[in-house]
Amino acid sequence: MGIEILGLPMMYYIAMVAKVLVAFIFVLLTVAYATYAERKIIGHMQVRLGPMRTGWHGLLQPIADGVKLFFKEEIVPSQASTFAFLIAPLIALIPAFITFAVIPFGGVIEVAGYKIPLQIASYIDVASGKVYDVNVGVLYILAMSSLGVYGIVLAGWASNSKYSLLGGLRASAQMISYELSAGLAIVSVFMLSGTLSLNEIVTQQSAMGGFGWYVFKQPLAAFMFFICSLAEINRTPFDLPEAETELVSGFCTEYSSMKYAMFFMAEYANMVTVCALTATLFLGGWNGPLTAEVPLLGPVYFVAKVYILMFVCMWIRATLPRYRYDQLMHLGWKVLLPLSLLNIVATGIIGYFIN
Amino acid sequence: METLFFAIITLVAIVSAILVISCKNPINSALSLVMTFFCLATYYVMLDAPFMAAVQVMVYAGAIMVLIVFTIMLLNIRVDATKKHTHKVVLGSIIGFFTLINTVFLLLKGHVAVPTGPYSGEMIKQLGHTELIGKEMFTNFLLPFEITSILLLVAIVGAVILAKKKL
Amino acid sequence: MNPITPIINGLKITLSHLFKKPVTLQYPTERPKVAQRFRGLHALNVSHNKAKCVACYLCPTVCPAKCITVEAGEDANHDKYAAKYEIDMLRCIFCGYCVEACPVDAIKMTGEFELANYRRQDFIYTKERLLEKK
Amino acid sequence: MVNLTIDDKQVTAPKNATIYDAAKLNGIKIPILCHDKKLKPFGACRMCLVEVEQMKGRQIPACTTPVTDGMIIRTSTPDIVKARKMVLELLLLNHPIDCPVCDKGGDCDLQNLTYEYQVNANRFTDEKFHHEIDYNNPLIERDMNRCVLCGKCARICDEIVSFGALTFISRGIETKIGCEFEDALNCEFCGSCVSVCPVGSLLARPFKFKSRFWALTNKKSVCSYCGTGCNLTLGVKDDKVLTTIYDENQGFHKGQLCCRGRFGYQFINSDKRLTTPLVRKNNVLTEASWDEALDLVASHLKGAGASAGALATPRLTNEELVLFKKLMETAGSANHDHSAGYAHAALTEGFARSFGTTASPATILDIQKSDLLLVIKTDTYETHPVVGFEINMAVKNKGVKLNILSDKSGKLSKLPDATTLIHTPGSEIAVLNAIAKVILDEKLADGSAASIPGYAELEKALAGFTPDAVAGQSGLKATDIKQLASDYAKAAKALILFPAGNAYPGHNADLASAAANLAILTNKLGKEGCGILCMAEKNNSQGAVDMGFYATNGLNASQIIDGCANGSIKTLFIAGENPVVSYPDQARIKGALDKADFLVVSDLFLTETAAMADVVLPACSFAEKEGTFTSVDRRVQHIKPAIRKIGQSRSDFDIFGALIAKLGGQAPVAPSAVFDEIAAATQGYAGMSYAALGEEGVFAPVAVKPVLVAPKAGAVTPEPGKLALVTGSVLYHNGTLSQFGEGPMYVCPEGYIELSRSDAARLKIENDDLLNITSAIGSVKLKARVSPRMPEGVLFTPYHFGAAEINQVWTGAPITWVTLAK
Amino acid sequence: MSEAVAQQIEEQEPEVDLSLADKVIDKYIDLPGNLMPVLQGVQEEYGYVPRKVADYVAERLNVYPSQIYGVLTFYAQFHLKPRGRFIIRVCVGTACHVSGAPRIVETFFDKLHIGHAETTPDLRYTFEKVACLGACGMAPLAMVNDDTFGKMTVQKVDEIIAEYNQRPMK
Amino acid sequence: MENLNSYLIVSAILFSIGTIGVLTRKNAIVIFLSIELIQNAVNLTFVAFSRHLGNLDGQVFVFFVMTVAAAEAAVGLALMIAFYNNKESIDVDDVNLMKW
Repeated sequence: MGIEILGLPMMYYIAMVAKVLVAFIFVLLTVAYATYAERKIIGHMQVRLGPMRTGWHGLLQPIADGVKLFFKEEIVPSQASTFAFLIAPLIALIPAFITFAVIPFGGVIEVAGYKIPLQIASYIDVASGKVYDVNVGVLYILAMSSLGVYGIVLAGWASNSKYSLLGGLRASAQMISYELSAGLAIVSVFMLSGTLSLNEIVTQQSAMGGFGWYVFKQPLAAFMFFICSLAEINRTPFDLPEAETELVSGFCTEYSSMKYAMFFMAEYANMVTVCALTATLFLGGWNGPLTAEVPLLGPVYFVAKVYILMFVCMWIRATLPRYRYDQLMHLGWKVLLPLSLLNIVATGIIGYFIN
Repeated sequence: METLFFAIITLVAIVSAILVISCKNPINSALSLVMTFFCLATYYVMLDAPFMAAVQVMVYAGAIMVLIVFTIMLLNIRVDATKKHTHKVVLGSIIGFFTLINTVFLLLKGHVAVPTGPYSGEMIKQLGHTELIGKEMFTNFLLPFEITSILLLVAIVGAVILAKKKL
Repeated sequence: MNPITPIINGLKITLSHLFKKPVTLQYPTERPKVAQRFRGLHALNVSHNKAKCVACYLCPTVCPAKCITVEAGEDANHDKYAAKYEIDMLRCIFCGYCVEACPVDAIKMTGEFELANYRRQDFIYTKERLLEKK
Repeated sequence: MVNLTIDDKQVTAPKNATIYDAAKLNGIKIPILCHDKKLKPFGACRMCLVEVEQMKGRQIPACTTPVTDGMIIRTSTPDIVKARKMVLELLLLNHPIDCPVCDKGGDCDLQNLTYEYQVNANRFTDEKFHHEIDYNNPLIERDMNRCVLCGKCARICDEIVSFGALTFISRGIETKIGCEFEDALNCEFCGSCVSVCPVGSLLARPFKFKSRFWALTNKKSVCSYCGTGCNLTLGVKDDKVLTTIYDENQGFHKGQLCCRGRFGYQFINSDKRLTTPLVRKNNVLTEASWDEALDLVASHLKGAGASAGALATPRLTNEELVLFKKLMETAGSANHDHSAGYAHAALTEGFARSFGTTASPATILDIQKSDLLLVIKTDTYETHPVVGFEINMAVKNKGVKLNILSDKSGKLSKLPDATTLIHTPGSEIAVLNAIAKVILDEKLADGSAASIPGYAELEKALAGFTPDAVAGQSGLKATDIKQLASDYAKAAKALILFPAGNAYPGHNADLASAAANLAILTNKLGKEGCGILCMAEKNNSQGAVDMGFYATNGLNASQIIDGCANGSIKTLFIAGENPVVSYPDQARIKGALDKADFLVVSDLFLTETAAMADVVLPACSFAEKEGTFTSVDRRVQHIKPAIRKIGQSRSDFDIFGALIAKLGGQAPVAPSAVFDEIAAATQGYAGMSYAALGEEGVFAPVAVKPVLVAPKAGAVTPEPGKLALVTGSVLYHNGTLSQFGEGPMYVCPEGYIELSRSDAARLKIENDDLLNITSAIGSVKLKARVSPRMPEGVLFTPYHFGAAEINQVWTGAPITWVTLAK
Repeated sequence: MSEAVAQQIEEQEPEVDLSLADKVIDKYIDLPGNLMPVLQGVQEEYGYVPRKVADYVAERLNVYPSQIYGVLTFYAQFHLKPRGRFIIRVCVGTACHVSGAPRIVETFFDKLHIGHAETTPDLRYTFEKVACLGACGMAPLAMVNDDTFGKMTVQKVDEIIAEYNQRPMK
Repeated sequence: MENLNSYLIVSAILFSIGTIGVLTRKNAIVIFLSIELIQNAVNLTFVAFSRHLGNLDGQVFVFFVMTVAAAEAAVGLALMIAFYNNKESIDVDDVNLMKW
């Protein structure tokens, strides 16, 4: 098996690096063009055109935006806590990316005789042909996404501006509230799957010719998880932390140039992650027809599902107005939380009778 | 390889722990503590307890510390650089150091039992950590588990009563 | 009340809009066709090579933004004419009351809507600038 | 009182009221175009039609029908409204609908009624008028195309102004209002016709196209020209006084004004107003800051003692005059005076001697209540035109007898049944003495005067003034004098009026005493319609006297000028006066001012005097300041600022206050505080305050202690071959201020010399010939004006004009003997 | 009135002799309500009321000149312009109109070169159209001073003018 | 898997640092943080022993500790907010109302 390093073949490292790169570039590009797509889609939904000038139908708009943000002056408010102010965008950005480590985006492909599972944090036991991954994958994702709030809270506090602070406070309260419901919503999935390993969950959904999706078994959980995820990543209609009509720009009021770009990227990367997670948990991940015959179809299905979900996000943004803060809390604590608990109970009872 | 990794984590953990108690700004203290929690989570992974690691990050870093940071921001506490109590620092340090020596001595000199339980690292990997913990919790420790839920309820009620200005 | 149906209806509407033809104009290249009754920049009507305005002061009186300044003068025939007629476009709210109030049909509003300028004083349209271009 | 019912409302009205009056009194509005409070009912417009039940529901005009007891009147039945609409339609038949260009738009009775009755269309058609518009004069524009023939202009010109410039001509369908032989309007331009015109036929040209009526803010004020104390409503827009507005309810004169009051307001916003202090540097007046100028003035005033002098114009407010006095006291000087030192002599010396008080024991309101008026000098009309209107109305409406004693005839002489006695110039006192003599000799009075002190001395002093002797000297007939004496003595109520001012050096203490003697002898004092009214020239002349702003312990104006000339007065502070033009003997004044070490002038304009000053301080006009004015009959009136101060100018009050502070004194905060001091210290002002003055002002009562004083009648010795030049005031002007009012300057732009037809024929002089007038002290060139009113051998010239300074030949004597050459 | 004629009359305003007016005024000066007789007397003396005389009357009688003008324009009997020696009046009433008065009027205009209410430059004729003269039986009717000419024809116009051209001016 | 002792020593060090923090700082929040640090040190010991002994009891106990920590955070922070509302400070020296 060629050269081995620390008991693992060279190919393992090459594949690992390649997977990281592919995933990272995929997320980055998706983020970039999600901004463009969002503007276009919302534009057309409002019977407008959206960006049209930069490149053909504005295709170069994300690049122009990036270049613009890159060359903008770095501004640090004189009264801000400099260190926290500088570190906050990074804290927001990093969890958004590292969650991707455990999401399987395809089956096992064979490159140069070496079997590679298309999931970053995983390896394949050649002997048993079993793919091992982080067996608490979902918990890992929940843990990481709960860290994203630090970036926003810190940004809000460090800016030393009342709008920012209010944005930060709202963000933390909102994320804690909805994380709970999101977590409880997917408990029902675990109850069905009996595992926390994402790879395992995806595999379990491959039944029925690739259509044994949990969304059919747990539609309420899927629905609630998606809503809670939107709230957790501050997407409309839950974008209170940056409600421009009340808080100027919320926690990123004082941010500009690259630091602002990082928040921007974090927001869209989070969206990608959430959509990927929803796809994995409820829409069968990379499963689909003919994946067994053509393994490369897996990533294609996966990407397609993620993009459809992202479209739904944008669609919702184009449709719904922002919630009021009390409505948000009401929804989180008095509707979603009881519903998710009820869902668990129901799943348990039904599961008990079926088994 | 693993020793090196352990050393690095230990260094980070200790440095950030020291930062927790030495930073003037409570926010920085809190952030350092989050760092320490990460290191501990890493230890848990190394101790074949990935579920504990995930819960450590979720509960401690993701919930409790967010709450604390929230409170710090809400109270808008100024950096307390006004009064210095050197004698207190010295006294505290001496006590702390003495505790350290004492504990280390006791730990190292104490009798350590040989492994008695059924769970080895391989077995945990095989069965899944989460499952094992869950089984343990909902069988042998069911009563304490239920009691903790009452504790949490009491805590919630208490917090609400305390935080409300007028009842 | 069912909270879901309105949301779904909303989603339906936005989705249907997605496939409509956008109404946006690519402005500097595509010029909008200004409606007949559009209220843009004012113009003073001319008749017999003379502004029709008789400086009756009704437009400054009716103007809610107080942006019209008129000073009447007496010409060689002892007739009243507007020696000074200024509209401050920075204050104008384009309500069109001046046109409505004018008893001699001396002022109208054109379709001219590109009123940006670089200096404040350029927004003050004097009589010469307001006279109907022929 | 009569009880009647109007529109189902029980009302009462005075017995001689018309239905219109009764309705108005009780707050019921009847539309009308041809009615004015001051004019007699006319019934021209037919808008005021009402139904009277007793008259079988016929429609009768409310303005001419007197009320009777139990009348039941309806003012707005559908029939009446229909009739009024018809009237309006007929009026609008010929009326050009040119409201957008008509200046009356917004204030037009016809427009308002058309709007009120919603006459949107006309059932009739007819051609509009094509009368030529009269643009010939600069003040009043006559556009007879707009006329509704209400006749108010013609009536006011006849009934009140007594000029009769306008009348109905070409009766019938072609009737219009016009002047004789369709001439251009050429009258005294009081603008009364403009003020009452209900449509835009008569318009004030100075205000033409300036603003719309609704854009003006009305500010009540008091006229700052003559001493009549007319109330004024200023039309203000954008801090500019654009016009005066007629208000028929304002003041004793019911809004009636003269030419200068109505058209002379332009000086307030004149371009020529001073806006910054000027200080003489290198012999050139250069702009300076207030601090610099005031420091300079203060440094000269500090410790100046008796070497400082002050001259003030009686146009300043009472508060300013008191403060000026205080300033001079702080500087250590008692040298303060106004108006050449003699213009107020009739009050301060004559009345002080005869009545023991320095005020006239009669008011303007007495004119209408009297039976006989004895007007000394017809200039009464010209100096105080609104008093002239009162006389006109008294004579025409009340049948008051009018006797005039003057050296020339004037407009008052033309009044019906006016008796005019023309005496030779300078013999007024002799004639008055002769009248007194007749009264004494013929025992025309009840003899109660015998107990009054000075009776015996007077009897003795009058010995030489037999009517026959005086007749020869004054050019009158003895019988006329006797007739006048008996008329005056026998009238139940009689009032004597005479003007005083800078231009009337002959109207001195002795004239006042001589006139006072008549009133005292016949006991015509202290009763309604009786007394003597000395009408001082400027708007606050009486106030200046009341405030004691004349020489008491120190030097008077003449002596101050002399003091400048001989070097004893080093610092001279002139506030508003223009001695170079208005004081007699210009050469002397100029020489004296040149010699003064330091001359400070505070004035509105760079007058001839200000041009000689070392420091010129820009002061404020009456429209910019607060204070009180006292009119000739001691009516104290309050003025408030109508506009903001022009440029950097400050009120004299502020200037004096700042100087007092710089000299280390205690400067008062506000005029109201000073007025409280005045009220406490001045006889007759007790109990007054700004609040108590209200809009119409308050009369300060005059307490009289009569004493008979023998007046000296200065003998006038005619110089052979020379003509007698008398000076005076012309109708359109007042002092030198009106030179800056455009209205008066349009009508009377320059000085002139008026001479009789016979003199003109003899010297072959025609109108507008440039004449060289030479007196003992100098000569001046003036245009000739041949007039029927002048007696032979007498010349008249007004003194107001800086461009033709009559004081180059005028010495200050009552009569200046001059020669004329072409 | 044509421009030329108007100007001629303007120039013709002669130097009036005020002593004639004085005579009239002196006669009535002490009477109340004397304005009408004075004006009538003046008209008698001068044939019309010249402006200078009107002004002089105003001064003497102490009334406003405008008032005098009002009176003068009110009564048709007063004339403000010089009048011709012979006043030709042609009736244009209904009866005369239908009998051809308009043609008669035209003919007079042509022959005399003047219009309605105008006077020839030599002050011989003044022409006036009048309403009914009260002799409709003789329509169309013309009058010259006090002489009446009934059943007028165009030829008769020539005859009348020829006849009155012969008459002396005084 | 390092040997048990290294974990115990790390745990001891963290525990001591926590103790020093509790003793020396006056800011109630920082004291609270130090207590959390002490708890975590103990947790680490639990997990290490649990692993060493092949028994999951220790880990379950860590679970309970976390629960207690959460409850403690809720009540403790509420106390601090209540105190801050009264005194505008969270300095423990200012908590002296009952001090005689």
